[in-house]
Amino acid sequence: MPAVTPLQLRAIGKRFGRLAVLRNVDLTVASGEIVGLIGANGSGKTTLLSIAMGLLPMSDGERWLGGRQVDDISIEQRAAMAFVTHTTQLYARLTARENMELWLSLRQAADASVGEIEPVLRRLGLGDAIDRTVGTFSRGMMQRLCLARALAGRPELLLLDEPFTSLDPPGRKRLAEVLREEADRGLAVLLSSHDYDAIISVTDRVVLLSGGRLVGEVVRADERGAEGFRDAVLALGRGSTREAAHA
Amino acid sequence: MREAALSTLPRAKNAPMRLPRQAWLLARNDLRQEMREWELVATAGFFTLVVLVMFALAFATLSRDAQVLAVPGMLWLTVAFVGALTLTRIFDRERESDTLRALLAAPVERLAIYLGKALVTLLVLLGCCAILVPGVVLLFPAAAPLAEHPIQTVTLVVLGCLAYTSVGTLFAAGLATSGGKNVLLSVILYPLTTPALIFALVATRALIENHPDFSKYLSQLAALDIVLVGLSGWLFESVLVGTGARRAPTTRRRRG
Amino acid sequence: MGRLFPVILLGVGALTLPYSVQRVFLDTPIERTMGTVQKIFYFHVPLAWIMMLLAVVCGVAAGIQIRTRSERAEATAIAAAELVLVAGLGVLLTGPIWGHATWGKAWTWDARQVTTGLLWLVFASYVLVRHFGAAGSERLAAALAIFGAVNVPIIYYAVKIWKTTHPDNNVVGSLPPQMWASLWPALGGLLAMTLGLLWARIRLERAEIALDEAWVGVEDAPQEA
Amino acid sequence: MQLFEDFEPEGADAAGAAGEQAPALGGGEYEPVEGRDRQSIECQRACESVAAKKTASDYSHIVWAYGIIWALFCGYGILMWRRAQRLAADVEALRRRIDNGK
Repeated sequence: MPAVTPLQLRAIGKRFGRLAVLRNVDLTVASGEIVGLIGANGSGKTTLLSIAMGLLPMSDGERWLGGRQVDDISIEQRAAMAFVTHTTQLYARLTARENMELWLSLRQAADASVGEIEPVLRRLGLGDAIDRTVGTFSRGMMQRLCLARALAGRPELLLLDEPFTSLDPPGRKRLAEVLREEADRGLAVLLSSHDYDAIISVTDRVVLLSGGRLVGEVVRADERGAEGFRDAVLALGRGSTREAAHA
Repeated sequence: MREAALSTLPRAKNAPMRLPRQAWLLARNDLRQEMREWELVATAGFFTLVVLVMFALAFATLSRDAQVLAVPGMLWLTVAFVGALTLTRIFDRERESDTLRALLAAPVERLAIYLGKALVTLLVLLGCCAILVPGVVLLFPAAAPLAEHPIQTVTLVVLGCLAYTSVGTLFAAGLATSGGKNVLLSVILYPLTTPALIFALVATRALIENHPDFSKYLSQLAALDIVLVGLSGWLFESVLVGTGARRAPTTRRRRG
Repeated sequence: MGRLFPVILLGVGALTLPYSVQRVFLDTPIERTMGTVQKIFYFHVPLAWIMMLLAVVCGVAAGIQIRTRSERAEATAIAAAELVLVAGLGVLLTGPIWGHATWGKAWTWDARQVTTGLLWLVFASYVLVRHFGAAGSERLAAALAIFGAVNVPIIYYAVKIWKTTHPDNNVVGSLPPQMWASLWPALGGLLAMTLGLLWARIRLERAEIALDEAWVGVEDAPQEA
Repeated sequence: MQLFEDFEPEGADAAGAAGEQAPALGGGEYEPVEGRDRQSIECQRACESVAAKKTASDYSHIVWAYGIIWALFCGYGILMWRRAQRLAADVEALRRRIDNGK
């Protein structure tokens, strides 16, 4: 397990003109840790993830990747990161295999890893659909394919934006299992979600984003037990809705 | 096996062949999708045919002298129309499920995305010119020199389409990521590409008139191509994702 | 200093321009072939130069903005683009007036007219994209400005490449010294005027950016307390 | 002055008008003045009227061109002034907001 911290965001601020989307956000994700990001719509979750991935320039603050401050994320650094969004980001006219092939061949010097496609897809329950056109997939299947594509690159840092939205309960369970397995191998995961149950089942730590700032944090402590963590996260969520109603 | 690590030095340019390889992979990916449906080629080709028929109906009776002036205009106007159509479609395809953003997050050279898209657009435009130029030659006797000097004609068409494509790809991609309206594309594209098209227009007219300055105009067009491709390539990354050092923390002057 | 500078420039412009008008109308010989109307030249040509200068300024500022994300460069680019529109409108309106009097035709679709019009349109679309574009479109607008600035030399050489009715570029070089002597004050006055406006506009834009930040800061404060 | 002195001896009364309507072809009692025959004068007047018309139209062109340039600069100045006013109002609103917050 690498000793460095994959992702560290320090005092991140993002403004669009007079609108402050993010204010002074500090967030660290360690190797092997799954961090959940909760918050109401428009609280800046997607913006924060985009800034972490380097898809949006930040107005203030610093982004540290692997213990080094990074303004422009290099190709090598991007190769060690993966970003799965709620938009599917797949070519609908191509098959699952072709989508995966494109991604893997873009990453590597030779098409050597093409053999790895089938195991990865099978692991996410897409074994039967390898040669089907992605356009015929359900949303949940597309989401799983996206995750398979992200994991096939063996990233050190995985960013997920609403990964549970279109999955059925077995799909969620499987996603949670896969994420836990990868985290145990050292993957750092930051995921955003509305779905408290899913978040509670998979994360080690939950942070609440409200009005563009981090307002609360709950850590899954071993002695508290699953129920304690669950109650704490739900209380945090209730607090945010109360605050939103108050404001 | 980890091929890369977050702790590697940023900007380690250790893969010189990566750019052409990735550009080719992306272009091939686009072409592969195109071969599933033939959507782009069919619409653009059909559009070219329609425009050609309309030109035939409207201008068939022009005198030979007038044709010399009209033919270059028809040629490059059609290229401009077909180009706008193609660029809109080619980036709509990336917008449908946000694949352009996925490419930006992937370990892909940004320049490779630009080159891949530009190559496909250029190929579609050249395909349309393969209908357009013979059609114009058949319909208008004054355009016969285009057929008599095939090498010059092909060079001219390639250089002209390249000039259009290089600028068009940059701004179509920029609009595709900024969540903007596609309507803005034509607003931006027509004034920006007109200088390049005017150069192509003048060269075409010189070719039709067998003017000795043709080679001069052609080399000017080639120089313009180099400038436009270089500039677009340089700007592409900055337009798609903001790059460069963060604004230096300025000491705030007191405000009173 | 920052506040005073535009005022000084505008003052210099306000003093120089009447002097140049007096020079142009009283002390300069009437041009032989075009007659009195040639006196538009003393304002039309400097204004065209200023327009091109501003276009280049805007392009360079946009280039710096896109590389370093400096707000000063961004404000400069916006201000220069707006003044390109003002100066360009002046050029595009006085040009046809001159043309109407000498060639008998206001708009001849001459190459330089067309390309100047195009340059104007490019910067108009820059201002439009800045005003109405979605978030993140400021980089797209900057690229637009850079391409607009690259168009400037193309416009300049357009006349040489396409031989048309517009006077050749070297007309200016062959002017008699008396006409040069009248051209300089006109150029100086207009330049001082434009730079003064540019400076003031940059300050205004930067004040606006600072004010945006101040508002964001104020919204931060009560919640932290 | 020199012209009038030439006419003085013959008819002092008509002298003032003579400049305008010299009856060159009229009678023999007046000695025709060199270069002042009716034809050349008419020609000169015609030229002058054309020139005057041209100059007047030229001047109107110049006035228009000059006026347009000034109007444009003034218009831009006014736009900027209005922008500054809006900004000042905004600063005022911000100041009130800060005062209320305290």
